[in-house]
Amino acid sequence: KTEKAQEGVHIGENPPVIMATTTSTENSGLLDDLLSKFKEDTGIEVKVIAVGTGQALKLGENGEADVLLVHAKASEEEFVKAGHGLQRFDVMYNDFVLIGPKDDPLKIKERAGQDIVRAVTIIAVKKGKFISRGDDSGTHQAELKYWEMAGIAPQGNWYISAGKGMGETILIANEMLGYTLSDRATYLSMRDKIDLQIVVEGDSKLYNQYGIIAVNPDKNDRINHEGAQQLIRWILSEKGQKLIGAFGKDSYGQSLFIPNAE
Amino acid sequence: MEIVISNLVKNYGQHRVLEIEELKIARGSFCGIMGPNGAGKSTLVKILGGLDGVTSGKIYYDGKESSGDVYQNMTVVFQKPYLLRDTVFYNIAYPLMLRKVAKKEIETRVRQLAEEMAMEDLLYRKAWTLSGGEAQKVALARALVFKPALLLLDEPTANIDPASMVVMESMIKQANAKEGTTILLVTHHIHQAKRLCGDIVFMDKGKVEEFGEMREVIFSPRNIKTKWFMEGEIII
Amino acid sequence: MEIVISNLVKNYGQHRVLEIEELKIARGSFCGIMGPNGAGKSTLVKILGGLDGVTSGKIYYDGKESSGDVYQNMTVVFQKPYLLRDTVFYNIAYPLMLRKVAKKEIETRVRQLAEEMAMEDLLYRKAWTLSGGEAQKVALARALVFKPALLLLDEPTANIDPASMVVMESMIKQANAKEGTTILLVTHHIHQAKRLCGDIVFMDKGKVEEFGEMREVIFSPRNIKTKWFMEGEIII
Amino acid sequence: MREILEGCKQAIILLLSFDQEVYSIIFLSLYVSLMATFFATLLAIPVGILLGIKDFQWKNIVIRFVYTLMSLPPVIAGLVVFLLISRKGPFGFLGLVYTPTAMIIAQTCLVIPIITGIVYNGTKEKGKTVQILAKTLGADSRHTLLLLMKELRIDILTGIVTGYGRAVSEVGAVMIVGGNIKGHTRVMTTTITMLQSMGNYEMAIALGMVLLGISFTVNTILYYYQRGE
Amino acid sequence: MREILEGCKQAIILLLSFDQEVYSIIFLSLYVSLMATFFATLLAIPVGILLGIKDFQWKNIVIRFVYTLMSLPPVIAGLVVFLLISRKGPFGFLGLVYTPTAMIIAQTCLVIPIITGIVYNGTKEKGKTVQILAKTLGADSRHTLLLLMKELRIDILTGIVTGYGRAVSEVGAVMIVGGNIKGHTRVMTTTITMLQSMGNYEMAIALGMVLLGISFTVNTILYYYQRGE
Ligand SMILES: Nc1ncnc2c1ncn2[C@@H]1O[C@H](COP(=O)(O)OP(=O)(O)OP(=O)(O)O)[C@@H](O)[C@H]1O
Ligand SMILES: Nc1ncnc2c1ncn2[C@@H]1O[C@H](COP(=O)(O)OP(=O)(O)OP(=O)(O)O)[C@@H](O)[C@H]1O
Ligand SMILES: [Mg+2]
Ligand SMILES: [Mg+2]
Repeated sequence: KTEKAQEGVHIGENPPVIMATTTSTENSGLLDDLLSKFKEDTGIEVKVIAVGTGQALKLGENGEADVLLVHAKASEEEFVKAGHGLQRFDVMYNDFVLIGPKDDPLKIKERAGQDIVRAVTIIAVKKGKFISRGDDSGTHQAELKYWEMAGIAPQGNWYISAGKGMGETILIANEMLGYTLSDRATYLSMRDKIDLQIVVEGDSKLYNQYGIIAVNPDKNDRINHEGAQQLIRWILSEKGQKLIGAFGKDSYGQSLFIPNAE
Repeated sequence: MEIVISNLVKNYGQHRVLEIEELKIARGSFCGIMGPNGAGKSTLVKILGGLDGVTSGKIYYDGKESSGDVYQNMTVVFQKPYLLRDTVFYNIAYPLMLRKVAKKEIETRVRQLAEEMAMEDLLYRKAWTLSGGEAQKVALARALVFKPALLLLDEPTANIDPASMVVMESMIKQANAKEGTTILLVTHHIHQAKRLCGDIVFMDKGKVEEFGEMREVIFSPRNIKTKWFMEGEIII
Repeated sequence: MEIVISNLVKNYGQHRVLEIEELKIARGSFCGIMGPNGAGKSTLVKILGGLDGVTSGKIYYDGKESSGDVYQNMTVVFQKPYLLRDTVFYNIAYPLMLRKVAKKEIETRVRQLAEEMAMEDLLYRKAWTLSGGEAQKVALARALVFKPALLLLDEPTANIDPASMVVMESMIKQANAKEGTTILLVTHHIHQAKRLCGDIVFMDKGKVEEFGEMREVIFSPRNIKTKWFMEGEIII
Repeated sequence: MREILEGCKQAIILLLSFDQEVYSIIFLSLYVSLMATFFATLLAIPVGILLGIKDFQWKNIVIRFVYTLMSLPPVIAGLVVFLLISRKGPFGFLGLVYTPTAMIIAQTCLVIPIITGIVYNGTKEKGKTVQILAKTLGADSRHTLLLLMKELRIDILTGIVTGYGRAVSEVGAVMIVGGNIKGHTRVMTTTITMLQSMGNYEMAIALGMVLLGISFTVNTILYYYQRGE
Repeated sequence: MREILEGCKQAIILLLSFDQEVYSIIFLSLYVSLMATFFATLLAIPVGILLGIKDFQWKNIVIRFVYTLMSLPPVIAGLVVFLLISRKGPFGFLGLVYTPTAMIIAQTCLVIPIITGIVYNGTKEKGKTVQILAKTLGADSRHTLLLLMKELRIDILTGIVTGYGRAVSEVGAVMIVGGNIKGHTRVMTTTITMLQSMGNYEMAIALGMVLLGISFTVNTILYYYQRGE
């Protein structure tokens, strides 16, 4: 402990925690709100590195980050199973929405209703433009799951693999007047700047679960395990959960994330 | 080409380097320009060649003010020759190429000139490998090859060996005698001036101190400065 | 400084420009180097100054092969002078600054030299605004100011007016007579050679054709090439 | 550390695999950057030379402007081009967005000031001398320009190489206007960025090595051309 | 189109708002890029000059290598530095990752070849002449180097300005090693990229304008310094 204090940078202060998360989480503004309150409560600063899900997991695997907040449940569980992380906790969820042009040329809204699998089937059959994240992110993994459920291997000129973050993918869809799968938070934060509307929402398959994982402290001696644990406890606490639920009500009139820690 | 200079002034910043009220150089004449270092000889040549602007004053070529046509018909050989980054042949052929002379004829004329100037063996050398004197020869050849109406020469033989000097002087003289080229020659070499020039302009500190027939300016100058200068020259 | 050249060969690519079996220049002598353009004079000077490598052969300075010490004690004035992008004063003072001479003394010595060479008014001019002859004067002053043991001069007065030439020649002569500086002077000017040199090396096509006492080489050369060259010179 | 070494190994495997996708990415990178450099050169050489030899009012400001644009962030170049050619933009009707053409346009904008600046620098030094010489030998303005281009060829070459290097290594502009769309607008740098964001460091480094290998080849060829002098 | 004009307006509002966050981003940008340029210069000037005047075996290869690295993609520079200083990497014990120091290191690596290349180019042309002159006047190697630096000051300046321009406008390297952490490692280009990805074009362009405005100021100062000649 004294050794750490002697490093000089954070004397008399708690060392900062490095959190790796996805760009969609950061872009929504939730973390700014949440983590400044966490700092008030504990004096611990959280440094947020917003990267792709793949890189976030890699940063955890290599012990570069102390804690991960991501939304790719399958990969996360694998991550814990491989011993890279200690335990995975559900934090909150939001949901994915299928968005598309305002005039909905494929009439998906009428024809598919809430059914996301039916919606993607229609897109594939009609060869409507679909923009895929294509970057192995949580959203991309979810999208691939829907194609699989529909028994379709998406391929061809209509299926556009962008290899980009959420915001940019929405921008491409907006520009090409195509359909894409987005998390609700990112869509809402960009709603005013684009001509896209929600065409499918509310399907239970569209739930997007976020999990938080402390990185295995055995990886190296620079990992701030204590801070990570404190952060996890705080976020899962009643206070943290309430703050999550309240976020976005003022700007969007609805919660962007629904807390669901056990 | 006849040149008339009227009320020419040239300043570099605060520094006045030329101030010539009037000077008239007759068509077809061979006029030497002499004077101490820093007198403004090179500056005058540059201005006459249209390569530097004047602060005030006018210059008339055959009665007309300077224009593109006039510059097409004259050339300058600088004190420090600048050769194009190519072969010697290309350097000499370049003015002819500009004038759309046929390839065959260019070949002939360049070769002939090189022979007359005893520099055939240099023709396919790269220009930047030449010695100081060789470079001066090439620069002169490049100026002579297209037979301009006015030739402005700034110390063209300063680094030339005596044997080559004889050749070069005879080439310059020929251009004046045969083609009627008007020639202005800046030189520090009084014997050269005596051999070549019909008239002499003597300059000092930017001003024309004396202008007249060669024998008069050199042997019986009216101006005391000119006298001192020429006496020094003769001793040397 | 005594110089001994032994079996010197210099090629540029295929082109052999120097081939000197033996040449010995005595300490304190004043030796002229003459010869037609492209003879290899400048190349020889550059090699002696350690500014270009040899293809083969050896050079001994006071019996030793070239080393840093030797180069500290000699200097070269080039055919095309290169001045530092600063004032004339800085250019002349620079070798003294290198030798850690006190500021006061530098000031005095530079001013004195400038006066002797009649160029006080140039001292605070920027080097790149000088005329051709002025630049040559500065380059010579810069070489003389620190009194080196060996002075290699490559056509140092080619663009100099006659009055200044008298001054410069006397400065060079003085360095040889008073300080015992060994001097090699490349020149195309036979009268200058006559006035200054004790010995003459006559070169042609990279070879030393004749080497001996000045009067002998100029007036009664053994070699026919030398004879032709010198006769041309004398006429000019 | 391991990733770096592994990346080098992967680079070789990648090239030897003759994977069609990899080769089409490499090819598109070269195509886009070479075209952009080509178009930029057409404009930048005459402009750079004229800036170097002509005097005019506001010249100082124009030059400082060019120098400033030499450090234009690619993201901004990309964004501005994007806004102009996007569906709602003034040139939206051309349907250029997310095409290789758009990438060429954006990189051209980025490269023009770089080549212009370097050519101007070279011209400033000896351009006046060459121009004067051309005049004394009777060249008209067209021939003067040609002669200047010939005499300044080393500077022009440096400008082109630097401009190409900038184009081929930048990612901000092509990412925005091209969109990194698989099989259409995916080039080496956007792929590297994507791989990096996916945590696939080895492949990112491998592609980076390939990119540098290509630059090295280009430089070697130019080097032998230059040595002919 | 509207966004571009709006961006210009926002740029002014932004600057006049005296928003502390904006100013700290601007300040960090300048600090990181200036420090990187400074350290790179310390190494690049002597190396560039030595490459220009010395002959040695493998020189050609070294030079082509430097030229190649001039077009090193920032992402690759960032990634390699990241892997070296990451906790797991060989220099992990220094705890540099996601700090401004890391950003300075990455940009330094990026800028070194650029300044070296430009200085080398200038030296190649007249360096030999100056070196020879220095030798004939009795300068030792230290003084020769100083004289070369003095005579080549315009080329050196060009190199520094170009290097700084490259550093301040790149995003790939600082993004990876800095992480764009709010209040810590957020610089202008990473902010611009983030804003752009969120579709906030006006603010992205506004920040871009500020960046260019700063470059213009730097160029103007250097211009007046240079004109003193
Ligand atoms: N750019 C400049 N700024 C200031 N003074 C200059 C500039 N260029 C030339 N001068 C000065 O103008 C004067 C005339 O120069 P010029 O080159 O015409 O002399 P010159 O008669 O040709 O001398 P030389 O016989 O040495 O060649 C000189 O004193 C020179 O220093
Ligand atoms: N880099 C080079 N490549 C090929 N030949 C060269 C090179 N440099 C010089 N030469 C040739 O070497 C020969 C000697 O040149 P040098 O400059 O020594 O002559 P010089 O005697 O000084 O002549 P000048 O009286 O004209 O100054 C010349 O023929 C010249 O063309
Ligand atoms: Mg002159
Ligand atoms: Mg010579």
